[in-house]
Amino acid sequence: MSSHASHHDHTKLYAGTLLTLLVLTGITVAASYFDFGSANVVVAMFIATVKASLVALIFMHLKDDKPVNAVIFCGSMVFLSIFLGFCMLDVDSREKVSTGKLTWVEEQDREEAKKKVKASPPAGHSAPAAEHH
Amino acid sequence: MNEWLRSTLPIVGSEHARDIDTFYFFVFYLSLFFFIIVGGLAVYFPIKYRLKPGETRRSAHITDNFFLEMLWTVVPSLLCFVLFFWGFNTYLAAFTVPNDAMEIYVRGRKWNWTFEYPDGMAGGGTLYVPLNRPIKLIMDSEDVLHAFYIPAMRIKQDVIPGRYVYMTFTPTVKGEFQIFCAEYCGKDHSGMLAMLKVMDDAEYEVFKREGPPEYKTMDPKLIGETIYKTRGCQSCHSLDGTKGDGPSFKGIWGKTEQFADGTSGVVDENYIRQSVLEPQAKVVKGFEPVMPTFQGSLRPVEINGIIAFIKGQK
Amino acid sequence: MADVLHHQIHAASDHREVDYLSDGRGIRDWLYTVDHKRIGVMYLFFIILSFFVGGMLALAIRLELLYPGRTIMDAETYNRVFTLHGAVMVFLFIIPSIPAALGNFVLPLMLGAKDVAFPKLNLASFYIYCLGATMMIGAIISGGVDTGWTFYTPYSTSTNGAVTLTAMGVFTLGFSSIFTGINFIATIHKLRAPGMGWFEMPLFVWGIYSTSVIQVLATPVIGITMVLLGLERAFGIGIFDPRIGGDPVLFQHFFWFYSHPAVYIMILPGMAIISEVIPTFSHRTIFGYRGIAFSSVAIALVSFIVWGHHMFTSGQSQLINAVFSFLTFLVGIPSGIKVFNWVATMYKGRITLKAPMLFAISFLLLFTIGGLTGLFLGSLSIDIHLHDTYFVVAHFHYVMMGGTVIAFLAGLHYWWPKMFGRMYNERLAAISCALIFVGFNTTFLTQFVLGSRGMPRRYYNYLDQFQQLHMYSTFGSWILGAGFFLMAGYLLASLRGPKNAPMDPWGGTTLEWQTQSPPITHNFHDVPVLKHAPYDYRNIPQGEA
Amino acid sequence: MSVAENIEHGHGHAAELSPFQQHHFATAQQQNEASKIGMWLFLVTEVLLFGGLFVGYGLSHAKFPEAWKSAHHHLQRELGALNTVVLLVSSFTMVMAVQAAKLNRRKQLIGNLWVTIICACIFLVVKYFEYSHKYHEGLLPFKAFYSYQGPQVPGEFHFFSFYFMMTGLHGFHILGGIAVLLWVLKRSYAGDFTSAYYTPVDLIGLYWHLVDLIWIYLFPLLYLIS
Repeated sequence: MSSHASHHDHTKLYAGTLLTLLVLTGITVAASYFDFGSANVVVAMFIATVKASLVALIFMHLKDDKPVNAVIFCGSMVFLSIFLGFCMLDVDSREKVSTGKLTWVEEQDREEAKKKVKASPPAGHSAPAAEHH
Repeated sequence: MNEWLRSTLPIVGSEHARDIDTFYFFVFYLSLFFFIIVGGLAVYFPIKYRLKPGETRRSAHITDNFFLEMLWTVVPSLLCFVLFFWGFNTYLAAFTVPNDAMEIYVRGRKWNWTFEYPDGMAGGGTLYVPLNRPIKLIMDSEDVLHAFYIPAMRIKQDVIPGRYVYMTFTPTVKGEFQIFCAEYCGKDHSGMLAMLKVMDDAEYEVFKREGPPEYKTMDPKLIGETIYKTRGCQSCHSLDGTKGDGPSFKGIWGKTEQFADGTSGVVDENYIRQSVLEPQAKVVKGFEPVMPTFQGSLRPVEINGIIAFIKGQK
Repeated sequence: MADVLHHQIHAASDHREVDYLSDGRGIRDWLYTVDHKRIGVMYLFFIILSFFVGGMLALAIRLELLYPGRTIMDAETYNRVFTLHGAVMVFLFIIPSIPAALGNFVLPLMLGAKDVAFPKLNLASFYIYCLGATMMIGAIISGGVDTGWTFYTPYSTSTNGAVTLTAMGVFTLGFSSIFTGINFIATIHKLRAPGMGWFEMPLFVWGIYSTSVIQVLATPVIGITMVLLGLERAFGIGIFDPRIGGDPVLFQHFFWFYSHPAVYIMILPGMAIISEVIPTFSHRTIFGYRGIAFSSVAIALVSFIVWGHHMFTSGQSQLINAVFSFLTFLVGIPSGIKVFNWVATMYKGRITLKAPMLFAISFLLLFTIGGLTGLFLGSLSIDIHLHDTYFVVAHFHYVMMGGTVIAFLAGLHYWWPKMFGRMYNERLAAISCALIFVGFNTTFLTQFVLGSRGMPRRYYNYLDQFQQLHMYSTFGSWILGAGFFLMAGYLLASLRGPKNAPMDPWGGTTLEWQTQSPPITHNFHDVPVLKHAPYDYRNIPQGEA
Repeated sequence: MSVAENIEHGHGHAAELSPFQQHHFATAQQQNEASKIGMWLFLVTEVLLFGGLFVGYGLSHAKFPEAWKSAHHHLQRELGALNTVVLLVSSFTMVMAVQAAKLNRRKQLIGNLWVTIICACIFLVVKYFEYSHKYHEGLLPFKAFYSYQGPQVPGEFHFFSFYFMMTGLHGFHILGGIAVLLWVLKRSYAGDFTSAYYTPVDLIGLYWHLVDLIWIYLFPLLYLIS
């Protein structure tokens, strides 16, 4: 009743959507047998997002519903990406240490530090990464 | 005002600390300026526009003022840019390691700090560094999070188990400075202290050779005990007779031990010295040859201390 | 003041109707109620109780720190006490204080609604709050927690004590917070009085709306974080624990993704109250309505991208430190706009210094200090020095207590006549406000100096050089305590008196003042129709002082 | 009691009056819209609740890419695909149920709800077989339970921690969904839902599609990514 258009019979639309979703499921399974290298995740997530959008727009009526609900739902996606994005950015850029103004140097420093520590003797000072629980 | 403000900050131990203080003063005066405006008006208006007896309550109808609102949106925004860049630049300085930095390995555990120097020597309780030499601290933790904090250098870094983190400073003032643990780590968090001692080159050479100056006045037994506790001996050698990865020190002095190679010998000064420097030479029967050598990482005075310490374990 | 109000009081009390307080006095009438006003009052009771518990713990902390070494308790007890002080104050008091107690009571009234959108859900969220509080009390009884309210791993995964139970308590309380948020957003969207557009809403509503957005978006993350923490403790997931391949810094990301926005769950409603109190007592229209409304929303949104400033020294990457430092300054700008607009609202007003206004002015002063000291902490390099010292402790107490608690008190005094139909003793209220102001500053100004001199927080013992300042701080806490006890006294005393409050004791313009004090069960006889925007004093009869 | 009051206030549309309208809403439409906003907000909290696990998954994946590669071969992707199909079909019948309620087709409503519930049960049965297979191999979540002895890359138990936490939380949502669907079914038999009032069907529909939507992401993340 939120929009009177939705009081019509939409069975065909829904059935078509289901069919599309099933086809996309087939495609994503098929695609997983091919190796796109680092793009594997991207391909899988792209297909999943297309499917998710179909579900949200048609099954969840966002297409015809009041825009506020779409805003709310998109909001959750935006904030989830912020959460994921910042955490990933931190972990990705953490391994690089700065030795000069805004120049980022790869691994080396850290590896050297490790070697040095391994070489220095006392018992019980084994590098913690090697400790097993 | 400046004098008082300086007294609210710790002693200055490096150029970096002085830079931070300058920045700190800037932010302080900036804040003071805004506080006087806001706070002053927040007190002045209620007095000035107090409803006086006999007055009607009709007030001015002012809904907004574009210019004013823009003013206090844009000016603070610009100031924020300044603060950000100033803060970022001075921050990089604390983590930009000069090429010739001396690397010291710092390890935190509940509830003390140990330091290992480039020449392999190590110690706990006090970090000794030469004056005017850039220092890079490479740090990790044995158990939980700690934070290595030297107020005089205005630097601090959490130390994390399973990962190395670092920070750097160049001491420009001789003296002793406090070191704190700043990340909560349990019962004796507030007792996890250490000192930073900045020495001139001559003093530092002596330190390298003969160990910390206080060794001169310390009972050798106590030196031995410190080594025992801070250099990992205690993880294999107990003091109460329990068998660890190595023989217990309890009552070991003067005992005749059977060795893995079939020979035997008395535990005396020479044997202990040899065990520390060439641990694989004479392994007591029933133990694995797992002890690492301390060749080059213990000073003679420290080995003597260990001997005195073991002598005392009756 | 008594003279002014006298004839109004009589006029009002002559035809007083059955109000929500007297409509069914049995215990069941309260426990099964779906009336937002009763739920608000029940919340208020438990929240003040939590504040009392948290406050006593604070006094114990300050007393212990009077001298270095052992004063009244040992180190392990001290660690449990400051953990509980933090956890109780944050999760049981501040987060629900203004939205759940005052907001529940006032919000539907302000909108001209009969109730919130989902009254049963509202009651459910109250009981979930009680359940969560019970779990936390259970944790105290079964040994307490010594992790600090932040539960940092790996300490929290390795220490003894009731960490899991506390985490489950926080998880449960999160649901209460979420349901309140959902309820308020739906209410604001759908139950505004006829004629009330978005920009005719009182600013309190804007503040609560922004708060609710944060509650809905952020709280689920603390929920899953607490579940992961519990699982890590019990079975070892290896996501936070470095011994099995985890990353302790990741926990801090999870924790602060909620807990930084949560800081704004705490302060936004406080700002919302101040936006009501200042125009009412200045008897003047608010300056820059849209600026204040939009800055509330801006603060809510920006609050989600600054959490990393709690982690500048944590070992997160330097790149992300820079990003978070930059974004942090952005959040200061809307807060600044609000403060300037409030001050401008008093300009050329006709100001009466009643208790709520006194608290509002205290708020302006204290919150400004809290905000400005935030500049120190947002600046990367200074924060490296000040992080985890008493400077931080002082800063967030200025914001949380000088800001939120003082605003809560302003709101409590502002709506007390509406909630209970009684006026309190103005003179004692002024004295109490002064005691709290002086006591608060004595306690926490000293802590700024302690912190900038390098005194780390969560220290049971400290160097002798810090003793003098710690002593002043402890003295301050006693003054502060005295102020609160005095307040408890006159507020409770007012409840014993007759219902003498008029419909609109302060000359407020928002809808809650257009119904009886205390309101009738269904709030309004007729659906109120908004005739003019809030804070418009041109159309209101201008009485003489 | 509220019916008369609403007419008095002049906001009610006579055609849409329902005995389930609450007194504090002026119209049934207002009530339905408010409930929908509430439901969407609840879905937001669900997204962020799962979001925590997705972030944990992402970071662990970045940390142990090799383990992820080898561990997901222990999962049977045919079963995962089957479950995806089952859930998609249930989503279709769910949306058909909502439409049936809107159009006053009670029989169609009840039939579609039944199919949805049956699909949900099939999903859980398949999940049971998958779980018991892992159980027998010792591929269990968490350091404390993981006891797989075969050749493996370090970090594989992380994968299974996330596999079980994510599918487990999702499974709980399916269980909860079944319970609510049964309640809605009972009310459908009682004839509570008409074109004037079908909010509960609408809301459980939204919830059910979200559960489906999350699975749409879980399936490739857990079963397919290599």
